Amino acid sequence: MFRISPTPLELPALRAPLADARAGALVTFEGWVRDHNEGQAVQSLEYEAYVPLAEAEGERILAEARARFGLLGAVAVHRVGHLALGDLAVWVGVTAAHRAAAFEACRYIIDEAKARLPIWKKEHYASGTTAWINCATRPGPATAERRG
Amino acid sequence: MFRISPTPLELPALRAPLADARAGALVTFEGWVRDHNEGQAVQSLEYEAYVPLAEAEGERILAEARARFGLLGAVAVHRVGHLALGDLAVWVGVTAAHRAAAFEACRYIIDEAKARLPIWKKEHYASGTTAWINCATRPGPATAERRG
Amino acid sequence: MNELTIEYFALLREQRGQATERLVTAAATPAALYAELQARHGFTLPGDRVRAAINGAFAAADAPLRSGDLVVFIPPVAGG
Amino acid sequence: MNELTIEYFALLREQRGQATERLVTAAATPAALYAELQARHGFTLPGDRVRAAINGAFAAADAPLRSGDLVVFIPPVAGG
Repeated sequence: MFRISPTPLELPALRAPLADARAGALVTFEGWVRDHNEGQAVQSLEYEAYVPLAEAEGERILAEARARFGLLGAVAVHRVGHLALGDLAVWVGVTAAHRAAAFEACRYIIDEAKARLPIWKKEHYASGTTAWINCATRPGPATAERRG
Repeated sequence: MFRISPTPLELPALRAPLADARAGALVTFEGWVRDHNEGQAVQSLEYEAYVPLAEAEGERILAEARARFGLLGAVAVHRVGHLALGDLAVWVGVTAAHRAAAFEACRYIIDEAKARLPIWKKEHYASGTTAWINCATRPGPATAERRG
Repeated sequence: MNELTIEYFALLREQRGQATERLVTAAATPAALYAELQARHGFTLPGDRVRAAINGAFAAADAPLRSGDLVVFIPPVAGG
Repeated sequence: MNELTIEYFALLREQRGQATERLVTAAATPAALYAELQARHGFTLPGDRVRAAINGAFAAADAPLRSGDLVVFIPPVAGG
């Protein structure tokens, strides 16, 4: 189950569908808004998504992980909107009988999600400037070249 | 922070010390009591620990992980006592600026913990028999050779 | 001529100043359409850094456009 | 002769029928002590599958034992 959420992510609700007596391992990844990136002080982040395509591509990634790693369950949710430091931006949880598959699948899902989903991140810096990550083409005071 | 806990693990309390504005990634591992092992139906599990040595060795594992992967935080807690299906037996959570370190460190900690901590597991089977995992030396009705 | 709907996100939305528009154009592929829009609106992203989606699915830069299509240009994603 | 305290866990505790005992013994190393206890109590685990801890720290099988030591034998752990 992959979703884009405009509202804060609630951990108990995210975990609930993963309960499974056959599962011996749950591995989760949480992406948090951190206070720095590439040496600049970050004050907040905006995430924007092309929702129908992000959700379809997200479901494809989960299906790939299920087929490849023999998972029991897989859930991923990505926030959109304006997030503060420490906020939960993305959550991935996978269950499997054994931990090796759960670790590998969780890593696969977040790596593919970061590379493939049409979700964009705008950083707001302490300096007052902003930048869409990976979208700058000419260095300048408000659009310095950045890689996320 | 490594602990052995005779009481049920509470997720919000486990996560609380990991909050850190410098962290971009939290990876957690949960070990759950599952309903089967090596083809036998499991009804419950007992965990027993030599607590002072388990806690000292657990702290050593966390210190190794911190030094090796450049973590921001690391917490691990292992239950002891009689656990039911679905119960949380072990929780590991690590934070780092970036996800690669968090995934690798979380995996390192649980792999080392399973191999090194003086914590033993007794499985109670649907058939009414029990076995201390990895302690059987002669196959028999109540102590069939098992590897966890 | 194709009558298309275009949606913009992120940097493209900000540079266009709006999130959606309708357009009648001779552009027959996403690549041609992006070149036309880039010239008109001054998009800073070069065409080779922008992917296209047609009607909710990723599409090749030289895929055919048809009247009624919804076209979205995908700026580079955040990655890492 | 050493006067030792021994704690048992898991399978050893069950086979011994108690969790702790005090013992005066000529055994000068964990290996010799385990052999003595195995013969007396019928432990099924061979000595080479049991690690030793002395006073809360892992110790070699041929480490010296001293009066007052707390000795724990560590059955194989659950692993996987």
